[in-house]
Amino acid sequence: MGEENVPASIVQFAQLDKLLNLGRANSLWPMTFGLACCAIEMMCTGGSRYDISRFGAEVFRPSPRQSDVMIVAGTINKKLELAVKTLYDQMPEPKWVIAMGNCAISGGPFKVKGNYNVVEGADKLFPVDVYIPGCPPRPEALLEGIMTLEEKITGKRRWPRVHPG
Amino acid sequence: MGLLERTQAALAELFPEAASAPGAAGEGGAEAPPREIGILVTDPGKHGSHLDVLCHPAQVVAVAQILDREGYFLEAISGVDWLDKQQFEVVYDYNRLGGEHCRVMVRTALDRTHPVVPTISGVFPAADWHERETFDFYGIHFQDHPNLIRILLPEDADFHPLRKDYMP
Amino acid sequence: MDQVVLTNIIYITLFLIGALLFGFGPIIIVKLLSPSSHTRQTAGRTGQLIECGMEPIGSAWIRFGIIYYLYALIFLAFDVDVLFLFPVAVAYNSPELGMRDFFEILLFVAILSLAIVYAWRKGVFTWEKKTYLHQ
Amino acid sequence: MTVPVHLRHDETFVLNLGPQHPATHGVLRVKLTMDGEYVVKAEPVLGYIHRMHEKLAEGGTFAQFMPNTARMDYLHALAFNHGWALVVEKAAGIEVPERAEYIRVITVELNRIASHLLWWAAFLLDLGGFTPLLYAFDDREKIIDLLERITGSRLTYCYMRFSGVYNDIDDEFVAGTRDFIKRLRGRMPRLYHDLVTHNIILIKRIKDIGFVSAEQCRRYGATGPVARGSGIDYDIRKNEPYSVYPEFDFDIPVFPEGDSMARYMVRMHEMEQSMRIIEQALDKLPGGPVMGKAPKVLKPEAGYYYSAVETARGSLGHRLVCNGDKNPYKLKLRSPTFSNLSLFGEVAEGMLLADALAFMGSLDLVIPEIDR
Repeated sequence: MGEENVPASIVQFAQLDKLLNLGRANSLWPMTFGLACCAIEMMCTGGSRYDISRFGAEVFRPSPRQSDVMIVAGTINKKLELAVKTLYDQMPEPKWVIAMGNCAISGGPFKVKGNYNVVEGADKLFPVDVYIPGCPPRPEALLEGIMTLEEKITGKRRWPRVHPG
Repeated sequence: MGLLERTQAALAELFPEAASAPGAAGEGGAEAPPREIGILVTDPGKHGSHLDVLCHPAQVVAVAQILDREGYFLEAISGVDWLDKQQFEVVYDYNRLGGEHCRVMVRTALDRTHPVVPTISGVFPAADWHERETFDFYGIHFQDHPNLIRILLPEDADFHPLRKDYMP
Repeated sequence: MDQVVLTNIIYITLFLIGALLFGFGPIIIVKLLSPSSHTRQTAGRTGQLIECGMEPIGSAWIRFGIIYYLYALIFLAFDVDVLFLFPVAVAYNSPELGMRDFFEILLFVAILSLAIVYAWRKGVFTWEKKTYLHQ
Repeated sequence: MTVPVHLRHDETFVLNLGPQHPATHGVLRVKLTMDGEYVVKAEPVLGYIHRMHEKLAEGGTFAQFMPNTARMDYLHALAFNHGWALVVEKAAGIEVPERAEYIRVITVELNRIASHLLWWAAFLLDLGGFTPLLYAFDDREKIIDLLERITGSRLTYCYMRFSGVYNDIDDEFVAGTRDFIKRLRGRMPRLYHDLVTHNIILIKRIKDIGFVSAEQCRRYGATGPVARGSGIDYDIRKNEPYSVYPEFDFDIPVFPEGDSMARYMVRMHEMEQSMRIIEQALDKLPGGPVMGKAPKVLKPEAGYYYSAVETARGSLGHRLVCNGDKNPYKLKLRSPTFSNLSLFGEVAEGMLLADALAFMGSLDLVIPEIDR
């Protein structure tokens, strides 16, 4: 669990990798990549009420070289497609992608018959690790997305899972 | 003399032959009998604009200069695609920035196959981006516009999305 | 080489090795542990310079204003100045540092700060709004 | 003003203040031709978040476009709802009950305060201060809780219908709003003004920076706080009164200086005025229904309709052309930030890069509203 999305390194010890993954999972530095409405909910998550720093992810790095996870928060359209792919390439290797909001999952409200300009989903450009539905998703949903990504990296879930109903 | 009358008088010089038909509610829409060139007083409560000016494409710059002199500002430029009449229509909206409220709508009809209208970005720099957007969506060519390239679509797009006969 | 000098030399070499390890250690660890066998990419742009996701236009090797060079010079002057002040700071409250030495240091710093007065007069620190003639 | 500088070609370089940049608050790209730290030419490039709203308007019926309005300017979504509702009610001749008009004004003004709070947080983030964001968002969350109770969503509201509003407000909302106003009024002088507005660093960064003259505003069509910061007394709630705004007395903050500080002060005072409006509206809130009668499928008369609404960023215009069909024949959205940004190229010339960013922050840009 959590091995297939991190390419192999030169030195590999099982226990060491587990420790490394634990460190990576709890200090995910997201890249400020707010495109549209979901960016405002991402800012609210960074605010003091929902407080993303409880998960070690409050350091929003502007440059792709220093960020671990790209939170695609908004709509990708054809003019921005090459820029998004460039940013994904420029991120150093252990990198993950969270598709936040319906637009990043499948084009959302703009996936219509007359759609000439919106890329229908971030997974058409690069592999996406966690999908967060919602338009825009609530800050709690983004936190749940980060917890899911942590579970995907380390293999076990640190926080109790809340089952609705 | 109120602002409305002063503007109407200023514009009237441009259309000496067409007496402005006062009072007819601005039904100069799609199916009304084709209105000849001229000024129409419309009721702002229903239509939002006080004056509805229909003019030739060539007169567009003259109208803009008059309204610039009167202290109006350009609110918006929108293109309309009348597919059934094989016509494009460019709607200019002028409004007052402060003081008494008076909105003037200037419309001009263009032939659909090669729509050309002179640019007014010389008079109102605000028109620069609005005209580029109308060109981007409808393909209406604005003569001697300083930088008429697409503004919202990717530069290499070869279609005009808001035309009625366009479907991706 | 008697015993004391030898041990001192050993201490210094150990200290230097520690410093080198402290310096190059992380680079080696990262080389070994980071999964940098290959970076997944979609547009082959991993090595491209960062310019907000866009292709950098033109090169940055231009003839820029001399003001930025003057800033570097002033920094260098005062960097060296601080270097000389370190020994003074160490020996500051020892008895043999008399008033004469204090004024000597003061003179040293004063002469150096003439550079700032010169730069100030030449307008290095004023950043006015410019107007450009478009040819 | 220094003597004009003549630049040779190889002394400038082109810098992309690109789509992904913390200071553009969205995906605006500005192609800057730079001479060292100075901006020689600034050319905003738009379209990186163009989402075909006008094409979608022509595709769907009048009611189906209401959710789209909130996704253009998501900071002041209720004003966009209000604008769209007004133009269609004007076109189809639909009556709105008195209570619904009051609820519309209350929710729009609450949303305006939330929008100004977020602008304030983001603007100071651009200038390097991080902590104001924390307590501005704290206040904003209070408003979002209030609005979420009655509209159901936090950000992209779809609350207004063509003959009123979707949900009535209850006493808890009224009490919550009054508490919020008392709380914000208590915090405003200390936290917002003493700590930030009178802070020498902020004054040094935005005083006499980015001067926009009144004539420039008129030529570029800039409205809202940008125009009011340059001495133009133009607010649609006063100049072209709509809804029940004439029944409240509030004044329009106008600052003649025209620099970023003036625009900053306009927005801070506007928050105060919005609170006054909300209080008066709550006091005079009439009873009665919140939804009038409106036909299921709207077929407004053919013709040209235009309605303007005052959003937090300026005058939002809807140019609607109907041909009697059940969906709009043509809808042009006159977005305020589109015109406000068009004067950036002319004003930012010759500025330092840091001042140009402070100036862009004072324009309060929301990029999906520019690209539509």
